[in-house]
This record gives sequence, C-alpha cells and structure tokens, in this order.
Amino acid sequence: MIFTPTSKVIVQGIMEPLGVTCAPLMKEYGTQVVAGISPGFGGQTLKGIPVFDMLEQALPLIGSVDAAVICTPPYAALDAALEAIAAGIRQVILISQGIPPLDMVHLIRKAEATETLLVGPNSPGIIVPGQILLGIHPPNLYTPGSVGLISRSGTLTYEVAWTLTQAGLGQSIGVSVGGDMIVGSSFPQWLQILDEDDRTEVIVLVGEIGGDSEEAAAHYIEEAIDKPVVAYIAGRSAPRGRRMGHAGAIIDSQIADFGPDVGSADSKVNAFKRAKIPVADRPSEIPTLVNELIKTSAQRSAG
Amino acid sequence: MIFTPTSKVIVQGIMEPLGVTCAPLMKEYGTQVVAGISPGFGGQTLKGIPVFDMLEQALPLIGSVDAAVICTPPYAALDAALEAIAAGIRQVILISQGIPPLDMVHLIRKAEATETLLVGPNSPGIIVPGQILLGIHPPNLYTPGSVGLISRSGTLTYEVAWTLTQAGLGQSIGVSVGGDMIVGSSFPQWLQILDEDDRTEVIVLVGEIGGDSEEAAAHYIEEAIDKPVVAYIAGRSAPRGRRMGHAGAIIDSQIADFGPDVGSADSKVNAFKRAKIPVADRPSEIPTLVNELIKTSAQRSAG
Amino acid sequence: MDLLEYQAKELFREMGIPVLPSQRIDRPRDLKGLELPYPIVLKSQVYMGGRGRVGGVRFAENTIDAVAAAQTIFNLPIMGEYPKVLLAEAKYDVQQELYLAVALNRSIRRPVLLGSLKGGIDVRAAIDEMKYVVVDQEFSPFFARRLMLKMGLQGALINSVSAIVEKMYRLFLDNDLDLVEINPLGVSPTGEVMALDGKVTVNDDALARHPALAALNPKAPADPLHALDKLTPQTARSPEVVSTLNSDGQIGILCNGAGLTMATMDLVCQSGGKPANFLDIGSETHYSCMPDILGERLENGLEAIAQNKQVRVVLINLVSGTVSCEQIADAIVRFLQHQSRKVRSISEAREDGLVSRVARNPQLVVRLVGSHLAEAKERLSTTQALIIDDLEIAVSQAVSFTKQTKKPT
Amino acid sequence: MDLLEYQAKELFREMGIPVLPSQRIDRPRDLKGLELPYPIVLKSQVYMGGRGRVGGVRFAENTIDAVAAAQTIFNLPIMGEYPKVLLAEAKYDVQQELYLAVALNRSIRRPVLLGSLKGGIDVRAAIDEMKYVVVDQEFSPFFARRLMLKMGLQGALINSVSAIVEKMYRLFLDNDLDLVEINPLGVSPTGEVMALDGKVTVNDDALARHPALAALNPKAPADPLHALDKLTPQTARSPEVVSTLNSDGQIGILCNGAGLTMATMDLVCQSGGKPANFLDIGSETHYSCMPDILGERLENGLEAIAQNKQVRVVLINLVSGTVSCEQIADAIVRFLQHQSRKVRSISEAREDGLVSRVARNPQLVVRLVGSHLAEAKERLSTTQALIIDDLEIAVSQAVSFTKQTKKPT
Repeated sequence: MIFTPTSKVIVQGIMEPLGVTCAPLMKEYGTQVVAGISPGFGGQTLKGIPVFDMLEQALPLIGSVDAAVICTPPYAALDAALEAIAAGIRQVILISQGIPPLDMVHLIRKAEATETLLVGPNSPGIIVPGQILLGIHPPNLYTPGSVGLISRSGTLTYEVAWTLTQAGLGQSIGVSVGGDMIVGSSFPQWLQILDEDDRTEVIVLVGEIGGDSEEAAAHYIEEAIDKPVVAYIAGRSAPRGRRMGHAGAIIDSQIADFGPDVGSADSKVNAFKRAKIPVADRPSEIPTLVNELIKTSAQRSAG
Repeated sequence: MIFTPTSKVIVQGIMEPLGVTCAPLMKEYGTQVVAGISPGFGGQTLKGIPVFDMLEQALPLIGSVDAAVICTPPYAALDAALEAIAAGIRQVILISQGIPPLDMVHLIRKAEATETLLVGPNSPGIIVPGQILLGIHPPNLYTPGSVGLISRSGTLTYEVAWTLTQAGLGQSIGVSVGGDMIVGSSFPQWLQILDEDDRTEVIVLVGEIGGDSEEAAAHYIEEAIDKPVVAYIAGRSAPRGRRMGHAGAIIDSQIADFGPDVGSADSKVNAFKRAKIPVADRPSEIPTLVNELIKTSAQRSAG
Repeated sequence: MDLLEYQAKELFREMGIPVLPSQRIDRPRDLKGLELPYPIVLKSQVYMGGRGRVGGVRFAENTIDAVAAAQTIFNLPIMGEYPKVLLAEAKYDVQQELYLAVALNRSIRRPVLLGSLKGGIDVRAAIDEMKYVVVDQEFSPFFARRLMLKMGLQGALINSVSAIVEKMYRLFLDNDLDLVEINPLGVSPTGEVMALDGKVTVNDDALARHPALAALNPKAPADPLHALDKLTPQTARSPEVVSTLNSDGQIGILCNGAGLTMATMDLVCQSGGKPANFLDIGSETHYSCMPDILGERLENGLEAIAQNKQVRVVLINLVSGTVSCEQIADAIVRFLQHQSRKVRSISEAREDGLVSRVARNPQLVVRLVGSHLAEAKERLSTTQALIIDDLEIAVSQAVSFTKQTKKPT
Repeated sequence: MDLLEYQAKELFREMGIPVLPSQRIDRPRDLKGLELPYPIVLKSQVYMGGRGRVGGVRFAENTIDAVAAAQTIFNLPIMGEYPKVLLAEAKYDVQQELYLAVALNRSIRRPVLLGSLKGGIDVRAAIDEMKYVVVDQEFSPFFARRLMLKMGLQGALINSVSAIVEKMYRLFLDNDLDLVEINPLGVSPTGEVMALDGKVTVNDDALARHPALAALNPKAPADPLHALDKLTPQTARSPEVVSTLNSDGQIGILCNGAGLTMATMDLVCQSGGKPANFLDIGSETHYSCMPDILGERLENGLEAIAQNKQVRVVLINLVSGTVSCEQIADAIVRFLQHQSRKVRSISEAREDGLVSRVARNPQLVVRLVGSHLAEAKERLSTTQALIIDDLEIAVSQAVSFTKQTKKPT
C-alpha cells in the first residue's frame, strides 16, 4: 500500500473550518501531519501543527512530503494542488466540494503529466484502518481487515464501512474517489491499486446513479481484476429525469460507450451482472456477499 | 549535425505568400519538403508539394517528419507549432515575424516539456550549405565550409555569409535565432550545438543592440565553448534611448545580470572583449579575424 | 444553470460569434416598437427543448401577424413551461445547417467538441452524423480543425466553422460552462455562417465567480433528480430546498450526504414505503463545514420537511464523522420544542382546536451513527422521537407508522 | 503601445483592481462639473515619467484652486510632453506604499512578477528593495504569494496584495501586455489596498487582436531607437515611417532588415558620414511578404526619405533572397522617373526656375546583393544612380558625395 504510517502529510487550508476539523482528526489517528498551510496564518499552530503561509517555507524544515490534504475554499483548491505538485508532492487528496469542473480538468492534465495521484474533490479522502487517515473518515466506524472499500460517496461510505465492521469484516482501505462531476481518480485506477495490494482480499464498490463510472468499473473488473468484487448501487428509487436536456441526450449518446440508458440504476446493476459481479440490493447484504466470496475464494485456494 | 539532406520537412502556411516563396526555395535546394499544410487548401499542390488541411492527414502518407517550417500569419503560428509538436515533430522553425511574445512564452514552455528545438520567430531559419535549407536564406550567398554562423538578424546574416563566401570561407551552418522580442532558442543553445558539430571549426556570432543575449553569449563562450569565436555587433551608431521608461529601468536593473548599461553596443562589445573574444568593427573584418583564428588554431594543433 | 436563447446569443455576440439582429419581446405590444425589418421570426424563450415542433417558433410578415403570433406563443406551454420572454429575430437564408457543441464529459474528464453535418430540429439525424474530438490537452485551434475534418467539411468552410468552434471553446473556458451548443449553425449560399439557435449551461459550482452570469438568475424549473444527482453543493448556510417526490407519499427523509439519502430512500421503497419528499442537509466536505452548522441545518431542514402536511413520519438517518450524535440529538430536541410551541400558539389563537390536528408534528424516527450515541439516546428519551440503531429496523418502523396511522381528514 | 494613467486605471477597474473615484478632465472648465468631493488630486496624463517631481501632480481644496492648478498643469511640459488630458481623483490616506509590476523579460523569456516594499516616487528606494519571481511555468496564484513572502509581507496583507498581483497577471495575459505596473499601491491604516498610479504597455505585435485597446491609439512620441530596436513588424503595405537622426546630416539610408540598417549606418558613421535619416523597408519574414511588395515599399521609401530636403545622398543597401536585383532596379528606375516628372512640373509652374534646385533629386548610391545583379546594373546604367558591388566602397562613395557637393543655399 502506498499509504503507510510513516507517510508525511500536510494539510492545505488548515485554518479553514474544514481544515480545523480535519487536521486534528488525522493527527489523533496517528497520521504524521507535519505542517499546515494557510496564507496569512504563517507562524501560528493548530493543535501542535505548525502553520505556514506557503508550502515552500515549510519544506526546508519538514523535508520531503508524501501527501497533501486540501481543505481550502473550492476556488482556491486548484492553486493549492498546483502548489503541492510544484513542491514535488505526488499524492493530493481534495476534500473540499464544489471545485469548478474546468479547474479539475486543468489539474488532471497536470497530474497526468507529473504522475500525481489525485483523490477527490468532494471526498472524505482515504483511511487505511489502523495505519493512516488522509481526510475525514470517522475512524471509529472502521476496523483493520481485508475488505477494500471504494466509493464515490461520503457518508454512504461510512455507512457501508460500519455495516462491514459490525459484521466482523475489517477493511484494508476506505477510499472515496469523490462526488463532484469531475474527479481526479477513477474506479479502475483504484481497482488496480487494490488488486495489487497484499492486504486486500475482497473489494466492495459502492456506486450511485449518474455518470458512467460504475459501468466503466464493471467493464474494467471483467477485463483486469482478479480479486472478487461486490457492488452496491444507491439511487434505484430516484425519479428518472433529463440531465442536460436535448443537447445532453445527443452528447451522452455519442460519448458514452455503454448504451443510451447510461447513468440509471438499471444500467449500472446490469453492467455488474453482465460482468458476473454480485450486486447487493441493500447495504446489509454487502457483508453476506463478501463472506460468500471469501468462502469461495478460500475453497478455491484450498482446492 | 542534426539537420541532414535526409531530414523530412513540412511547411505550415505553405499557401501564404511567405510559404509560396519559402517552400519552393527549400525544395530547389534539395530539401525533402514532403508536404505543405494550409487549412482550406487540402488536396492542392504547390510546385509538386502536396498540400493538406491538417498535419495529421499528411502523416499516414508521408511517415514521420523531422522538421516543420512555419510561414503562417503571426497569430496562427502558435497553433501551427502546437499542431506540429502534437504530431511528434521536434524541430520547429518559425519564419514569420510579429508573433505575440506571450504566444512564444506559451510555446517555449511546451517546447521545453517536449524537448523540441525552436528556431525563430522572425528568422530566415537554418541553412546547412550544400545539405539542406530550412527557411529563406538565399542559397547562392552561402558555400559549404567550416564557419558556423549564428545571428539574430535576417538580411545582415546574409550580408555576413556573403562576406565570408567572397573571402573563400565556407560555412558549416547559417542560423538566425530570430529578431523578435521573445525567441525560441538562445545563442548559448546554438553555441553548444556548433561546439559539438564536427564540421564547424570557427564560430561567427552576429549580434545587435537591445536585450542581453550577446552579453549572455559572451559569458557562455568563456565558460563552456572550446572552439574559437568571432563576434560582430550592429548598432554602434544608433542613438541611445529609453526602452520601457521608468518601469523598464527598474525591471532591467533587477533582472539583468550584466549591469545597468545592458543592451547598448558598448555593453555587448565589452562583454566579448572581457571574454577575450575578438570583435570585428565592420563586416569586412570578420573574414580577417576568422583567418587569424584558424591559423592560431592550426598552429596549436601542429604544436 | 441554463441560459435562455437570447441570453446565450448575447454571450455569442460579445465573443464575436455571428448572430442575427434581434430584439427581446416582453409582451406582444413591444412588437409595435420593433426595430427589425419584416419578415421576422418569433421564438418562445423557454428552457425546455422541442419548441419548434409544437409551434413555439413562428414567422411574421408584418406587425399585425407578429402581435397575433406573439400572443399565441406566450400562451403556449413548451413541455409545461410558459415563456416569459420571446425573441424577435431577422430571417436568414440558409443552404446548410450544422450542429456544433462544446461539452464537458464527466467520464472522459475532458471537454469534447461535437459536430454534425445534419443540424436543425431533427435530433436523430444530427446524432447519426455526430463526430467528436476530445480536448485531451490544453486547447489550441487545431482541435477545432480536427473536428472539421472528421465532419467532412472542405475548403473555406474549414476555416470559417473552426473559427466558430474556437470562439465557442473560449466562451466555454472563460465562463466555466458545462455546455455551449449552436444548433443550427446556418451556412448561407455564399458560405457565411450564422448562429441561429444557441444553448448555454453554466456550471453551478463555478457560478459564483461569474457574477454577470449569476445575475441572469433564470429560475429554471426545479428538478428533483437534479438535487440528488448533481450533488449541487449548497453553501453551508443556504436555505434548505426540499425535493418533493410523491404527492401521496407520507414519509419525509432527511439525511446527510447525497449517496446516503439515495440509499435510505431505496430502503424505504424496498420496505413498501412511499417517500413524500427528501432533504440532503449536506455532506461534510464543504470547506466551511462546522459542527454547529450541521445542527442548524438539521433544525431548519426538519422545519422545511414538516411544511408538507402530507408527511406523517420523518426518517432521519445521519452518519457523521465530525459532529457527535449528542449535538445532533440537541438539534432534534430544539426542533421539537419549537414545533410544540407553534402548535400551542396556533391552538391558543383559534379556539376551535381544529388546527392542532392539522399542525400536528410528524412522528420522528431517528437513526444515528457516530460518537456519543449513548448520550444522544439519553437526550431523545424524553421526546416523541424514536431512536433506533439499525438502519433497516428504523426504515421498517418508519414505514409501519404510515400504515398504522390513518391519514388526517 | 503605452497607455495613459486614466486608461490603465479603466482596465484595472474592469479587472476588479481597486482604484479611486476619478474623472477625466479635458479642459480646466470641466472642473466646474466635477462629481468628486474635494479635496482632490489633479494629475498630468503624459507618457513620460517623473511628473510628480516637476509639478505635474497638484492637490486642490475647491473649484477655484482646482481650475488654477489645471491651467498650470496643462501648460507644464513633462520632459517635453504637454498633457492633453488630466485626471482628477479623490485623495487617499496611505500608511504604506508598495511597488508592484508584471513584466515580460526577454532574456529569461518568461513573465516576471516584481514587488518592492518601498513604492512611490523614489525610484532608487524601490529598486533597492525590489524582489522578483519568474513565472517559469503556467501562472497560478501561488507565484504571487511567493512574491509576497520574498517582499516580506505578513498576515492579511499576503492575501490582499497577492490578490492584486493575481489580477495584474490576468490583465497582463488577457491583453498581451509587455508591462503592467502599480506604483504606488497604497495600503490604508486599516489594511485596505488601492492602486494609486498605474502604467500599462501593450505589446505592439499583439495589438491587432485587442481592438478595444488598439482604439485608444495614444500616438506616443516617436522614438528613433524604437523603430530600429523593437523591430516593429510593419504590415506589408503600411506607410513608410522614416526615422530622423541628425538635423545637419546629409545622407539618407535605406535598407531591408533592421540589423542590416544598423550595420550600414555604423559603416557610414565610421567613414565620417552623418546620416540624416534612415528607413528599414522590412525584412523578408513577414508572412504576406511578396516580391512585388518589396519593390513598392522601396519606391515609397525613397519618396519618403527624399522628403527631407537636407538629404543629398541616399545610400540604398539591399540584400535579398526572395526578390531579384533586377526587380529592385526596376523600382529604383520608377522612382527616378517619378521624381524627374515632379521636378519638371514644378519648374513649369514657376518660371523663375528657382524651385528646380530646391526640389533637386538626391544622388542615389545603390548596393545590391542577390540574383540577377548584372541585369540590375544594366537597368541602372542609364540613370543617375551609382551602383557599386562592395558595401564599404559604396559607403565611402556616398560619404564623399556629401563632402564634394556644397549644400544648396
């Protein structure tokens, strides 16, 4: 796993309300929060974390940094991420929601050029239970184990984690790629990371209606993922509606490779079923399906 | 030398007046002009050169291309250069003058990221006498030989080439980095290329007043160039005047490393003299100084 | 945020995209002061598509025709939407109609340029001929020319149409658009191009940095899916917008986070319940998110949900990392106190006592996950709110309440 | 192209950079309709710097003071330049004055951000404290914050001043500026910031794509060095602008290309000649450069140089790859024919014959390098133009002509 308790982490926007919540939560969990950045607050400290006006002032004191967690106002997030990338940080986790999509397009191009891993925006970030917290996942809902949990939700991720924990199924990681329109990393990227992660035995993918990332994930799992996967989709009862009207229909029909109905719960559930991935009807079914897969897996290993 | 008669070359803006002049001149000299690009003129030919609307249409037919020569209107040049870089071309020669400086800044950043060699803008390009012409140097003024000629002028470069030719001194290359405010390659870059070029024995550097590229070149020659260099500076009699007024003075004093008088003929001549580089007072002195250096050089090799 | 055609065309004009002379018509009599020469076209300005097929676009040869046409259009709903404004526009002689768009594609995570040789009202034909170019790197005009070649344009049209796409892209980038569409782009017999209809959607997240666009405030019809699916970030203290689902539903759903809201709603439906409305009081990823704000939003949210007198049961499902269950319980208690005071004051005002039934508080079923749950239970023990640990049990309980209790008459 | 302060401030205002309420004053009596409250500052609007030190900025407490001050300023040249307009501005209470600029640096080939804690009229002090940041990669606001820290700003000023630099950079980028400068940026006792004076230089090459800026057309004083050194590309058919050098010079110099013009002028001076004026008829790198255009420009250029009656000899030095010497010779012949016709018609009109001496054609010394030189010599053999192969001999010949011949009286 690329995230370990020795990873050195900074929090950008640490003096914003979100940062004030997030940074101490991370530190209490044992994450090495070596500095906070908030322009205009240089020289102050937050719960023992030194605050700097700029990242480049902190670097000579704290050495190289592994990850940046961004809690700035949304219109300042692109700049904060570029500042982190310019300073050599290659893991950038965007917690703040509402970052304009074209800022994300700009940032994603930059991240691709510099091989930077982006998570978020509008994401609680990453938790590796018992190891490190990079974001605002409620630590007490998680417990170490072998289920890799990927989603694009916030609180629904916590709900599923808590469901697993209560069922005695610990997690190797909890990560949300983020709920905004354009996000920095995709399900396939994370599926690949977890497929290669030694601690992960089963992957739980929590999806939602809208977009085609679940369809793409189903396709990718079928092609490239060896570990067993359980899926769950929220929004089956949501009313159907037009997205972008007339033009939206034209555009979706051209760009999406997954059929005209893409984005609906049916489209997503069917995509998983076609890929022979079990789909939980409700959160409480997730542990049941995970246990079945672990059993099958164990039998296969034994046999 | 990176430019050889086997280099495959395209001309962008081939149907503009400059392209109509340039492309046939290059082809007559033996340069392999494999295609011309002019949006809206696809399917036509110019003196046997096939014309395409876009570079990517030409590539499947002509294979990989070594160099692009740009003759477009100045506001279309950045896009043409980016089109060439996107198509994998790594030598881009901008002939057209008047490209806005911020377009060049954008292009230079892109060229650095992709390791593309830029020449120009406002440059007659490159000639390797007897081998290849990439631009509009008058071929009949040049003759093959061992003098590497670098300048930032157009017609003054031809004047010096003709002076050398008449004195029996052939040239290994003639290149102008270009006369606009922001140019794609620097004197040091070309000094380095010629220092490593087997055919070049002596380098002639033709400078002008304005900017600090001659001062930078003098400094670089002293530090890094082994081959003998002769310099000439045009504009000694030009009236002194303010550049950007009040702010300009402040800016120049901060950014330039070469003293407050930078840009004047005296500053440039003195920089070369300090670096022990002979400076010709007039074009006709250049061959004399070159001959002396060749003699010294020969004696040194013999001794 | 969608713009109306006339607003989109104003942006086109500023960017140098050619549009016809036109005039905004707020009421039929405005046509008497028309500065355009006849014949003209009158177009219904609505957010919905398909106005052309149902009579929302009409030609007029003179003022009498025009006033009559305007009256007809003002009274013609387009998919339920009445126009507040019409656009009067000069007529244009076209030889060919193209479709052009720049849109943000969320799965490719890049803008795409779209173009079809078959523009106009026949959407099916446009789609069949649609070509696209992904703007994978920073835009440069050659991306637009690439679209031209894919579309099959030749000669001078390559340059004139790609110049339009270039300007559309600049508009898209400068104004943080989700979509800019020209359909059709008219091509005249002499090869001139003209944007005959346009659609612009501004990204809601970016709207605050474009005050001029935000000021256009079109008040587009609310779309319940929109609220869930676009996950529109509300500013931390923005007013609560409850989405109505079923007019005969009796359960209100209040959660934090869009995914959790959808999952909870799914469970209610799977258990045979019928949601009346729902409210997402916001996830925890808003940069100005503070514990006290969630409590405040919960309180206001409950008030808003309870406005719908159809709602008999409110299911509260909150999973929080940053706010303790105790604080959440406090907010619920405050809401209940406030509600009972309101009921009392209304009953006092009206002696017949009838209103007390109408204004009766809905039953609250509360399910909380987070820290200090025991304290939360303690707080709620003295109220009518029922607190249940297990989500599915809470859902069944909420549904069974609607079945037990009769609807008030 | 330089903008005047009031034009620069208009751009600042549009970009959201705070500027004081102000009013443009075209004549002293405009002050009677002033909409600003007194006291005010009146500032001379000139392209030259240093107006503050010589009385080009004055305070006024009331209308009578203001009209008097305006009359004084309108009659006060700043380094030889009289203002056509004044700017009346509110007074501002400053605690600190900063210097800020964004400029294009040609040797680094990047924009640079500049800042000094010591802004204001003392340029030396500003320079001593100047800090800079090179915008090596695409700009993002952290480059501006980097400048703030280098300057030594702390606390809230980091954000308020870097927000100004951010907007300056956007102005710089959007409008293709060579320079945008705020000096001073006033900081009030409460920490508010205000652009008190501004300077904007638009890049001449980019001006054509900013029609609104081009329309400001300031007609800045012509600068002979400017013409040579900035190598301003002229459109292929733009009118010829001859640069005057010495009022007692007798040689006109006409070349193609700036470097060649300078080299030729150097040789003339080195040979003891005194150039009267010079003209660069353009290099061959203009995209619309065509052979016939060079001939036309040569003809027009000779006419323009010969306008100066001081010029006794014109030295033509043209080195061309794309135009043959024959075509050049043809253009010279056309010029000579045209000139002699003019002389004849003037002499016919005035019988005293005196004008023929005044309007006498200058001697042409022609040196050409390029193809078809023999044919060119043939063409010129029947004219008064002297054609010489060697540049230095041509220069000596031209100089000796001025020594041989007496100045006409």
